[in-house]
Amino acid sequence: MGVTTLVLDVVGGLLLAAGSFVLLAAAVAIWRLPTFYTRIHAISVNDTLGPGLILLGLACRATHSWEILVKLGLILAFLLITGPVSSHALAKAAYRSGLEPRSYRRAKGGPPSTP
Amino acid sequence: MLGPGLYNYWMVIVLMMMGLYVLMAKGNMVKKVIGLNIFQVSVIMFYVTMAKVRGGTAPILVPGDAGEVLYSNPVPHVLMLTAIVVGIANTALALSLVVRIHEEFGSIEEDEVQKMEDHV
Amino acid sequence: MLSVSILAILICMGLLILRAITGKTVFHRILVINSFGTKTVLLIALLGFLSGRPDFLDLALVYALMNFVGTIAVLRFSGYGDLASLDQNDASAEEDFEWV
Amino acid sequence: MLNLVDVLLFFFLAVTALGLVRLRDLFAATMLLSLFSLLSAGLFIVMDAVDVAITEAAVGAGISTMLLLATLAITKRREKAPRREVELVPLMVVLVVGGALVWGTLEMPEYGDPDAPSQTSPMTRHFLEKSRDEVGAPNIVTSILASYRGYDTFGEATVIFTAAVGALMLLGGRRPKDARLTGSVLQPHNRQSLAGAGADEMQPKELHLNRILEVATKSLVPFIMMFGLYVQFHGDYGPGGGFQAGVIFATGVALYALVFGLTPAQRVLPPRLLEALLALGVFLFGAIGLWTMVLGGNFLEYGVLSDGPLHGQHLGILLVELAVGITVAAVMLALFFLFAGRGFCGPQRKR
Repeated sequence: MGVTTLVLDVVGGLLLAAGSFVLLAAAVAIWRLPTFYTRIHAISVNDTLGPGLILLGLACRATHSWEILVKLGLILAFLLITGPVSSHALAKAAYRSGLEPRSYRRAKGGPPSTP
Repeated sequence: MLGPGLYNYWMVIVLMMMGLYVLMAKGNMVKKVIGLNIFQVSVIMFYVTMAKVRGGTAPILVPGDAGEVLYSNPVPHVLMLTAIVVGIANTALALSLVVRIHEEFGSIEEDEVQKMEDHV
Repeated sequence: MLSVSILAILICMGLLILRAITGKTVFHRILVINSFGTKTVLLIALLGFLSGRPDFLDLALVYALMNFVGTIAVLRFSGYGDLASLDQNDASAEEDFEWV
Repeated sequence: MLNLVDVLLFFFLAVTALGLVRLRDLFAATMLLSLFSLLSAGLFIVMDAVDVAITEAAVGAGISTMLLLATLAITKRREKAPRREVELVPLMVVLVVGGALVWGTLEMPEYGDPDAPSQTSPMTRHFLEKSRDEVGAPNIVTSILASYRGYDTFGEATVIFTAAVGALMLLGGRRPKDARLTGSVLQPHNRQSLAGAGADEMQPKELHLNRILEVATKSLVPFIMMFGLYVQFHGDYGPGGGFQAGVIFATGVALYALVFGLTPAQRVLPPRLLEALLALGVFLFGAIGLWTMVLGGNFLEYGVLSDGPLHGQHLGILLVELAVGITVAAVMLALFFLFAGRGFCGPQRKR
């Protein structure tokens, strides 16, 4: 029993740390990356992976109660469905309204594209 | 450990004053509704701050508790819960007035509407 | 470890809020706010575990739901796509519209 | 740790509010307001107000944002440039009032003080210690909301009913005759009939907004409804209750309407039905109160509803929460349909 708890604690901690790192990377990316599409690429992927890792890490701490596990699972499922869908809808709306994907060089010095 | 002391109240006042400033200084009616929302949140925050007890937990009884668990004060929570819902109903009423004003005058700026009113 | 995660999420939130205020286009803001909603969901789940009452995870679910619906509503009402006729009436709408 | 979270979240809240004051793009301001609302709901959780948090999340970040966005879609997106960057008189007033308020707080008990007057008041003690035996619901907030302060909640239900009736009267009637009309964002057929030629080419794009979105919405909406029912009937035991469930339910339908258009959503819940439900909820609440009087108790004294007082309380809370849920869901949906179905309406008078 003691060993299982210890292993779960360690694994949970690692998962939480990894999730936090992924989320931080996304937050930094939104400042560092130059254009909208590069940012949405970073954010949408990380915002699916990060919550997954963190919620799994939390699940490791809640193995005593199936109720909490089910709720964590539901949140994870909901985020896994809605995150990519809303990112997709956003990218599509941006593209359709005339925001063109551009290379980094043009984004820095090129003329602004007209929608 | 050093607690926040009166910090919460001061931040509540900062928020409240921002809401009040928007209400007084901005002429745009939707902006005024937004200011009213900020003001409302600050009032709710004030009540909820008063309800918190150090080391307390949410006022939902823990199973098997024999009086040793400390709960936060539930009364302000009840008042604010209904206040939020009433607040959105009032916001909706305000917004419908804004929509009607826009249909009538073509503007949601206070001074423009006032000018048109004076012309008529 | 919970505290570290909460701290990381709070830092993320700070970065995202600044971006949401200074963001140039509508799409940047939507992106940031959508991401912010996810962070809030996680913050609530973590806070539940930190305060020892993880049975309030329903809340996190409500947040996730509202975040999704909010994003869709913004996209739908934002007038991108085909509300062009509306924006003509409001000529100044394009004023601070710098791409990227 | 919780104190640090509290301090930081409050700071973020202030920064967001400053952004809200400064932003002139109302659309961006609305989005920032939803962020503001998410943040404040996070703070409510830190301060143990889970029921308030769930309400704020559902109302502030969900319905309120949608109503504001719908209003902006039919009015104007941008605020006029101000004459001055900072208005001096309001600033002075705000500084003076704020200073006076800060001075007033110096007498307040500290945050979290267990000996503050509001904590030691006999009412609070009574609710915390006796509600388990008198009402029996583990969620004390629900006990107070539906049972101890049931009469007050009846008043709140009436207030939102009245506000909805007011909005319906303002926007529900006919439009001005010579106004320039364009269809609502969510009603493509409306656009075609009103905007005349050239509208047809917009049709296909409108109707098939996004296949992926449609599939996701279709599969999510039933679960959202389910979750609404869970929040409704689990309100005795955890955070939730009629107010929150009503909003969640309305949000589910609103999501459907956002993706598939207003017409299919209104086929399920026609405005007439909503208006009836609006009244039905408040009526049900009042009827329960009168019924308890008929049975020999006071207004909304649930103990007489069934054999044992605890059982009666349970039944009464369930029914009252249901009444509140019906009212709130109907109000929110009626408002959403009203704003989203309005369509742009240009100025009637010449400038």
